[in-house]
Amino acid sequence: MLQYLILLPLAGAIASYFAGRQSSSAPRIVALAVSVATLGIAAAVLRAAPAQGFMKEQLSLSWIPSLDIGFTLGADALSAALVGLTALLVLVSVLASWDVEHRSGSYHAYLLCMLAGLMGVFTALDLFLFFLFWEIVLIPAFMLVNGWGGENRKYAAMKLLIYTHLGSLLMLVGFLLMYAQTHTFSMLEMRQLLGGESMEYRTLVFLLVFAGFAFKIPLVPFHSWLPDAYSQAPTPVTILLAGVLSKMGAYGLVRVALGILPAEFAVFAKAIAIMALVTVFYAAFCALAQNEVKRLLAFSSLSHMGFLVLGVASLSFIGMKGAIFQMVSHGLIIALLFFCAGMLAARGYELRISRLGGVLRSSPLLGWVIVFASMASLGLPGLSGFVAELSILLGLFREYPVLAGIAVLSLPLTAGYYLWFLQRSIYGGDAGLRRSGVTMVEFLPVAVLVALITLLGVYPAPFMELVGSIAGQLVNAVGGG
Amino acid sequence: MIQELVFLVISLFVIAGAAGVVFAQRLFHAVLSLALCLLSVAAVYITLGAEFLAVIQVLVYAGGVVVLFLFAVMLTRSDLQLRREPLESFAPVSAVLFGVLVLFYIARTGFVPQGERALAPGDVASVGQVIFSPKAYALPFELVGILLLAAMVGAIYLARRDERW
Amino acid sequence: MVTVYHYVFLAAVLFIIGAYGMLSARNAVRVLMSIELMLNAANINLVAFSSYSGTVSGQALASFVIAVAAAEAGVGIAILLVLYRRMRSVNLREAVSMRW
Amino acid sequence: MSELVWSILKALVGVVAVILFLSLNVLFLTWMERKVIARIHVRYGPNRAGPFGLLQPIADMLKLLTKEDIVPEKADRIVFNLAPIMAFLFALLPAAAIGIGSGLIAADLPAGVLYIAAVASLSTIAVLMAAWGSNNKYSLLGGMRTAAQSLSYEIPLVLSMLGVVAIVGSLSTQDIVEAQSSAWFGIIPKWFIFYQPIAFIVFLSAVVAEMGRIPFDLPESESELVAGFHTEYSGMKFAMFMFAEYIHFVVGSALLVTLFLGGWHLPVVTPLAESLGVLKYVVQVAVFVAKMYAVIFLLMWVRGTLTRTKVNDMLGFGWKGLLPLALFNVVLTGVVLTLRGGA
Amino acid sequence: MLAELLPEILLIGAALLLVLLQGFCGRDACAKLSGYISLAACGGALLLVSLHSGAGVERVLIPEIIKLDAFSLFFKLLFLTLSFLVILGSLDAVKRYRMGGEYYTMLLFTTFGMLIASMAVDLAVLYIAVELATISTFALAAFRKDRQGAEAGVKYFVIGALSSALVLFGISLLYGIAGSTSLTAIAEALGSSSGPVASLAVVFLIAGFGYKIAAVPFHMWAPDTYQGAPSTVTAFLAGATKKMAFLALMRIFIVALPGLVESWAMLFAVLAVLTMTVGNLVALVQSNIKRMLAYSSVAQAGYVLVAFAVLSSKADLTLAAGAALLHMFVHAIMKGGAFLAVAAAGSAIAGRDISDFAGLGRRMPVTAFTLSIFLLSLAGIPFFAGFVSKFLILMASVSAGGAYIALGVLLVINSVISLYYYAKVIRVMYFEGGEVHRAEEPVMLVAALVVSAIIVLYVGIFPESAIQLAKSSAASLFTP
Repeated sequence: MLQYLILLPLAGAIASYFAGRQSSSAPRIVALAVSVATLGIAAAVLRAAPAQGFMKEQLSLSWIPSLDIGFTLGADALSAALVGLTALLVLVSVLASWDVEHRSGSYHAYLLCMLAGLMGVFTALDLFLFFLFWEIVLIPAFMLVNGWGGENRKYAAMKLLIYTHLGSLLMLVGFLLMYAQTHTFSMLEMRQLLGGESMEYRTLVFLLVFAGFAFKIPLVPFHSWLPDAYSQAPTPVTILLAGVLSKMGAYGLVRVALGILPAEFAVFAKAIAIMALVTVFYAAFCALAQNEVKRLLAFSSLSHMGFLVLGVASLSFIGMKGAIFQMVSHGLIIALLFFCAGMLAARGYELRISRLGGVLRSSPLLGWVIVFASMASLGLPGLSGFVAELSILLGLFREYPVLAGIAVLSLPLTAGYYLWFLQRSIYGGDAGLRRSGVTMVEFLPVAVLVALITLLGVYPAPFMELVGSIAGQLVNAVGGG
Repeated sequence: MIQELVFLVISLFVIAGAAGVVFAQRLFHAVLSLALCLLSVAAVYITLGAEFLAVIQVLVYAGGVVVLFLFAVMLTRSDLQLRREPLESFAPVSAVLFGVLVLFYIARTGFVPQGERALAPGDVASVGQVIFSPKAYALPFELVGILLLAAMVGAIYLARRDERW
Repeated sequence: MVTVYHYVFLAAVLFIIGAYGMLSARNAVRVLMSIELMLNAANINLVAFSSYSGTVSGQALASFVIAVAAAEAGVGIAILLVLYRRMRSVNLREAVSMRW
Repeated sequence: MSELVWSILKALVGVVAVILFLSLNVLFLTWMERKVIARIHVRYGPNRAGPFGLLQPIADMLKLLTKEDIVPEKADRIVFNLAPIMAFLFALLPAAAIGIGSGLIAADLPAGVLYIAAVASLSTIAVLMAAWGSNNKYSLLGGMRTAAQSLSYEIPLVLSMLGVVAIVGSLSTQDIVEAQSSAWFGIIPKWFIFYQPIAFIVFLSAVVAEMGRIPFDLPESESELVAGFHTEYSGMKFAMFMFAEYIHFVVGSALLVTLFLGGWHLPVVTPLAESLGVLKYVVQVAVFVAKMYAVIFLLMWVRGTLTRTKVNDMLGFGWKGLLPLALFNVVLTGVVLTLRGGA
Repeated sequence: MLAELLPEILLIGAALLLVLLQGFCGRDACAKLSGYISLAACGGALLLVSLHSGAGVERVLIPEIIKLDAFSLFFKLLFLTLSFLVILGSLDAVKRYRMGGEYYTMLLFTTFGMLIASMAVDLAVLYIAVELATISTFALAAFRKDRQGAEAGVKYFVIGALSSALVLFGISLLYGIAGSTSLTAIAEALGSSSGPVASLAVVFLIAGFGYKIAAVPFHMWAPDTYQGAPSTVTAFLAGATKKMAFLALMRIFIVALPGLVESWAMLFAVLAVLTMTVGNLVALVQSNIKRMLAYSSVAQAGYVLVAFAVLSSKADLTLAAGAALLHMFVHAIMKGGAFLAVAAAGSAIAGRDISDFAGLGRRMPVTAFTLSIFLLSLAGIPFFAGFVSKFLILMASVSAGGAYIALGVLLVINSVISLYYYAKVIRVMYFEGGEVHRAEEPVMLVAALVVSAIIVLYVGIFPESAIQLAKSSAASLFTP
């Protein structure tokens, strides 16, 4: 079943490219159909995800036997959750790009390629395969930003490409060092083999692998590609960049850095936590200073990703659960926010905060959605963001009370910049635009996202249960609680 | 004693010729100097008992290559341009430095074949045996033939003026 | 007694002179000639070793080298003529129509 | 030590003998050529100095030696002055490896034939030196033509020798001549002209071209190029060029005799002379010289009869005619020798 | 023995036929006919070789002179594939620039020389075969007889001749030590001792072949030559001729000089670092696409040198050598393909600046698409062949441990740098340039491009057989 998550979008991509040569509207139909179908498969994967246990092989094909590389896929709760999120957000993204006319065939083809790559990353059981999919996501992202982005797209796309490519290749070196000692690329076997003291270059391996993920998440010293890329990318792509691509980093951090190299992770946990904390604050301060909606959202996303990493680095059961929860929750919220930004732009608003204003008056529904999303993002109780951040802070308190104390201080900061943003843009003066409603194509994803955010916020237990066991396993491997 | 003297004289000719190639003001003189050098190298071969090679050297180099160079000088009117401008790069200097190093190296190290000459002088037949024996150099010999053909085809194509077509 | 060292030394000197000429000359013809010097230096080595070790293959190789050198000179001069026709000079320092 | 002195002495004697032999022949040749050509033209030729004008060469020499030696102002003096000496020297060199009798040879080199071809090719350099050094366009053009011509014909020349060499299995001229000593039925000589007729024709044509004689005398075609590469030369230097040219003539003919006409061997005569002791050498030399002059006469006859070719004809004949022919001959010889089980 | 040499005989037969042919027909007709003949010969030889290849092939054809083993078959496959592609592409280019039929003759001679070189186990044969191939390419570089071509030819020639002199001097020193030019004899004579003369020979050989592979201190000629030569020829130079120098290096150093591995691997490591870094950095600022590709070629040679450097480690030597082999093969196809794509673009675009390629994606979709594939493959993006081979090199260097890891990391960083300039071209082709009209794409060139692209994709997606082949070919080098 998992292979269809990859093959279907790929086939869709080709179909969409050729459909684009017939008419500019055909590709989006193809893309929609494919992403809906993928969402269906993803839902099935989610349902079938074992509540217990680490990954198991579900598909195993011999591929490059001479290097012990197999085409092995598998999904546990963590993967399944991210697969579901990805499928959903790609669908949202397809809907968000409903009005793309310019070379829409290529556009949707790239979008679907990206979907295939993402699915591969989240289900790969072979490190080599993982890396391949990880890399392959990059090219469509580069193309999308380059071809359909904002004014400064060339620079942003190149920066995105180069930075993340650097990260992933460093990660590859780390993988190869691990391979040199285990002679396998299988995550499951590696997990068994790499324990204990026998490992050489342990610090180097960990740092290399970590660098790869840190570039992708990104954490602060590695983040400089992010604001350009997020703000210059076309909004549907930004939804994916912020909602899913950043989760690749987080997923890798959990799955590989922690899952395969737990001892090394434990050594560096505190340093990572500090880095994450720096990210949280740095991004929050930057967000305060932004005058552009998408840049503000970019930094906000960065800040929340910092929170996520804090949860992982806490190495506590509750913190880990929170982090996994945050992956999904942040994905949903940030997608909603960027979707709203896209809607604003579609209505002719200038996305400069100082020029914005009175959204509530001109398009009230949109305004309220923005208010809702911002509230979710700043952690309003009852919405999913709150649950995630609360768990993370709780976990962090257990391990690093001081850091947790500092982290708490970021909450008012976050609230601050969101409220200030709302005050300046949503309320306030009239931008002078005519009133406009919300189309069906826009309403559907918004409704779904809002519903999910609320549902997870009000009733997080099933999800927490789903990821509970895997969080427990991860944490137990380090000896944390 | 005589041997040493002969070697010394011939060597001097070789080196003088070579120096002429590099340093002569007029290019035509440099080519003549090259001829001197190459003929002296042929003499070196004779002192080594490689008469066949000496003859080949004269035949091909002095008779062919040098004439080719003379032609080149005439056809490109190169002699009108004098050289000996100041050196503008370190490359030649480093070449010489490297060379001195190599000389130093050679001066203080041993090679496997030592002592007196081992080969019978003027052994044309044995060279022929090696060149034409299928177990030895018959293949490279034929390759050389093909190489000459390839060079000829290429050179003729390049030197031909297309207007004639 | 003249030993093999003498010859190797002579060859080395010849090679160095050739290398110097090759790197310092401006006129392409002179460069070509310097290369001939270097090839001859290698040949002296080959013949000397052949003579002193009693194996003939060195002489055979040397004779091949002579042929190769002639072929090389032929092609080289043909290229020079093409260059001269296009550039009216064979000064290598002027052959700079391509730069980055 | 004494051995060394002895060998040096031997070499000296050889050199002197070669020079002497060549000079005498050259002097005679200049006279003979004028005489023969004149007779072909139905003229008298030189007939004032000495009987039949035999002293004419001496007179000519004296005239040239006493003439003013002019060096053009813009000439490359070193090259200009060196050229005739080189021409003379390079012309002498091949003669060293040609024997006019068994053992009557300056240097019996193991690679003799190849040596001759090699040093003969050197004279091109002297020609180009003269051409360039004169700084005169006629000289230059003439020189270039000479060089082109001798380069073109050198290849068929060497290739045509290969057939003979392959049969004999040696590069030494002495061996080659000895290989032609026997005869069928004691009368018909086993000369290589009969074994290698194609090679003989190729060699003959090529050697004429190498000498730069009619019909291949383009390098100094008076009507176009004044006098070719030695236009600017006068007096002593001019004499040296002329001298060199005639030496080529002698050496070329001698080589032809050596390779194809049995050298100093003549059926009936030479076997008889074997018993004559030292006198046999006289017979050998006489036979050799006689054959040589027969060839020389033939070439003079050709000169008197034929006209000059065009440049492209000359080159075309060399590359498209002689070269394939020579190659074919080499292959043929190889095949035949292999079929007969080696030489 | 003749049966094994059938591909060579086929090639040289065709070459001789072409030489004769030049005399009998008019220029353009002759060129066309020559093209088809040489294509057929090359294709036939390729077929023969691919039928031959397989594990465990090893035949000594002439003892100590030539040997047909998996290693040589691998290179034969490489050379013939590339020759085939280049000849196929040249059918258009020769017509366009009205070059003579001698073009194909020279190509066949070169290929023939390279095939012999791949089998040589004797320095004399190796030297002459290499020279045969190189001398023919000298003429090819200047084949259009224009100003740039002549400059390219002269520079290529001067450096080529210099390198041959250096190599020969090195060979003469080795001969002095061993009294023989056979590689195994040299290995025996040297043993494990590393006499100073042998090290001197190593220096000469590395410098000599360093020029041929355009490793960094010896690379100045490459950009000029690659830029000035006709693009199809450049494809051949960068794709095939350069690999021949690598082949010679591998044969000589692994078979004849294993005792000196410490010293030469060290030199290779230094060269690798310089070559990668300088090549990539200079490529960044190029505006001419051929020059950019030339510097990229320099950089790629650096990657192969990394694998060479690893040969001194205790790690898996067959992996390192196999990685080098595979990268050479892959690089041949993708770089050859890239230059062929430039040649194809030349039918519609006058300039060769990267900015001239704006809008090529719509103007010549197939050319642009295949060029993008080659560029991405050169950059080492997964699912393209370039990634697989680079990955193997990286794997070899990383698993060797110690300082080799640093080499690997440097390779990675260089790879990232290179992505920038490759991506730039793709961007220009697809996202720049205003409205352009569809231009006709030269058929034969496109055919060559598509074939190359398919190879690149196939090796990229299903690398197993290629890796196996490379490793087993490399293994045959280490078995005496």
